[in-house]
Amino acid sequence: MVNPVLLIAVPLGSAFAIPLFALFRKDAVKYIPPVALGFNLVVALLLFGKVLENPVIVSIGGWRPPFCINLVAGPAGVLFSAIIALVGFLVSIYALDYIKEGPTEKYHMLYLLLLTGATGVVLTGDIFNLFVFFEILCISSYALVAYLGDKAGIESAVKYLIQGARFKPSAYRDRLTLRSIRHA
Amino acid sequence: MSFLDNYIYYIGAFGLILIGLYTILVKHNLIKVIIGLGILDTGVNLFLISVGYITKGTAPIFSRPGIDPEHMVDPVPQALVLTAIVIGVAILALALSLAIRLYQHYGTLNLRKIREQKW
Amino acid sequence: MIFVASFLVVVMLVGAVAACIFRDLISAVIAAALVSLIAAILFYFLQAPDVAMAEAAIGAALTAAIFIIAISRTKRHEQ
Amino acid sequence: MRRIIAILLLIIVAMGISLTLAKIPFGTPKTKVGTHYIKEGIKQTGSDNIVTAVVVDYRAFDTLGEVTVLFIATIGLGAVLTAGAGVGTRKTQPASMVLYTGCRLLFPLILIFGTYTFFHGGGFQGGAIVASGFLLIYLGCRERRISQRAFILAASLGGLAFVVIGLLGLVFGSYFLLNFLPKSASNTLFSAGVIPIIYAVIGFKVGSELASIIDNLIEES
Repeated sequence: MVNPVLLIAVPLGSAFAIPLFALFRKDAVKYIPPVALGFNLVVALLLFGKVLENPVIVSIGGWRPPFCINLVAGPAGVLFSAIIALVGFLVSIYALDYIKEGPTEKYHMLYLLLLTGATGVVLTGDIFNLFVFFEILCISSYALVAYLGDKAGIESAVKYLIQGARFKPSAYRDRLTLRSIRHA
Repeated sequence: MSFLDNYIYYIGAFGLILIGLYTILVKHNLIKVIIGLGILDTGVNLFLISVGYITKGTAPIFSRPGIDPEHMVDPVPQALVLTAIVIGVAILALALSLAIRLYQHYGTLNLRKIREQKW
Repeated sequence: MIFVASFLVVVMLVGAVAACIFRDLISAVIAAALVSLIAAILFYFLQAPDVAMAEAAIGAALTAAIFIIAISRTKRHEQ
Repeated sequence: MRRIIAILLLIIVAMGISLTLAKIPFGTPKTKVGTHYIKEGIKQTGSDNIVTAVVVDYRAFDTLGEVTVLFIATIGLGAVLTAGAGVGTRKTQPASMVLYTGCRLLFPLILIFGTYTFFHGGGFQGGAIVASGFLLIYLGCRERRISQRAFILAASLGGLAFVVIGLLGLVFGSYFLLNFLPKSASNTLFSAGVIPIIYAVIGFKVGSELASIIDNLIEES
């Protein structure tokens, strides 16, 4: 039984495990993202054959759907998560040799969390959860834009962050509107 | 009195949101803009909590036996706001670190003096 | 009760305006922390003790500390 | 000109918000979901505090996302502040006797109170209280430092524990983040199964992350 929640839990867990791993083998940290994303790719491809017949809906925490968060793995969602895993896998192979400057360990963590956020956005079936994953995606990309700490990067990150944070209230308002619709 | 009863919390939240947005849009100093973001966050949180309130409600905690569940306030907005506060401080800290680096590069925080930041 | 709440809301809005117009950034940060503190009291009035605790600890104390550290590493006065 | 544009924008936003507000009068009864949580929450999760039940049990996946956001902010702040920056340390005056003694006296008390708050209140609040204890140490006794690496390690251990608890739920009951421990009578420490463990993990993680943020910002000042 392949569960779609593995697509989110495994990269997240391996990103959290990177500082622990760096204690023992600091030079081998850069191989964690390709492994995790390769795993994601395999899981997504295994799921794809199954969801073509009927979509897999898993609830998290074991309650009925309006009272908990559920993941909806339809054909489009699984296709997109497979594409994300494939592109992420290729980029992480390229990054093995390319990322040399700066705190590289932090780069690998941020990169894995970015792809976790992207996978969560395509798989989730809950509006507030979508917002949370979108925030994971946004914040890790702000940090990655400013990663090198040079003039252009910092400037662009400031612009990006303020533009992104400005639209937060409208996201909240949409949520409220949805609430009031459900209330009626 | 019923006007105050009904709308005072909404007025407060509304005012905070508008003042925060005004600060973000008009001020030139980056740290001032970030303070505006913080005020905006507080306003949105107050707004969500006051939406969940019911008149003469009690907190959604079964702290003593015999509490009437009918009069408890809505727990869902409280849960969302609890996490939103932590997210708010995370974004503020990241923005402040970017402000510090910007100051190290340009020696100023005035967004009008930095060529790429004008609008 | 409602008068206390109204008074607090008025003080909170004045604090927010003050945070917007002060030229000295440290004063602006203190005003913003006042806004957070009063918001925490209002959360308590609205029967949300968990949120009130979080807002008082994070919004009023830690945020102000982070701002003051950052201001000490940059400029104090807005020009 | 900027001001006029800004005020026009604000008017649009204000109209939007007040249109939403008109649909939700103040003080009206709750939504269906909230009523369900209040009615069934204490039976289904064993937690007296319904907000805790919602945060840690019903919507635990959101909470996992939120602590991930805080982790990202910590890591990103470290990356932004250290990358390519010259490490310069400013001379600091040693703190006065009163401040020094007061900080040393208060720090353990604050830690104990924060840990107490993990179980009676919540992990987020407790974490913030623990972090304010570390802030006090940085104010008073500058020479006592905890290394940045230790904070990051604590934060990542907390996150890993959260994910592992979720995966254990998947193993034992085929649901991610299932409350798989038995629930007993209320008002005992482990009456709510896995909830106090997760909240303690969250508190540990939030505390070390916030302390790491303060440490990073204060580092070169």
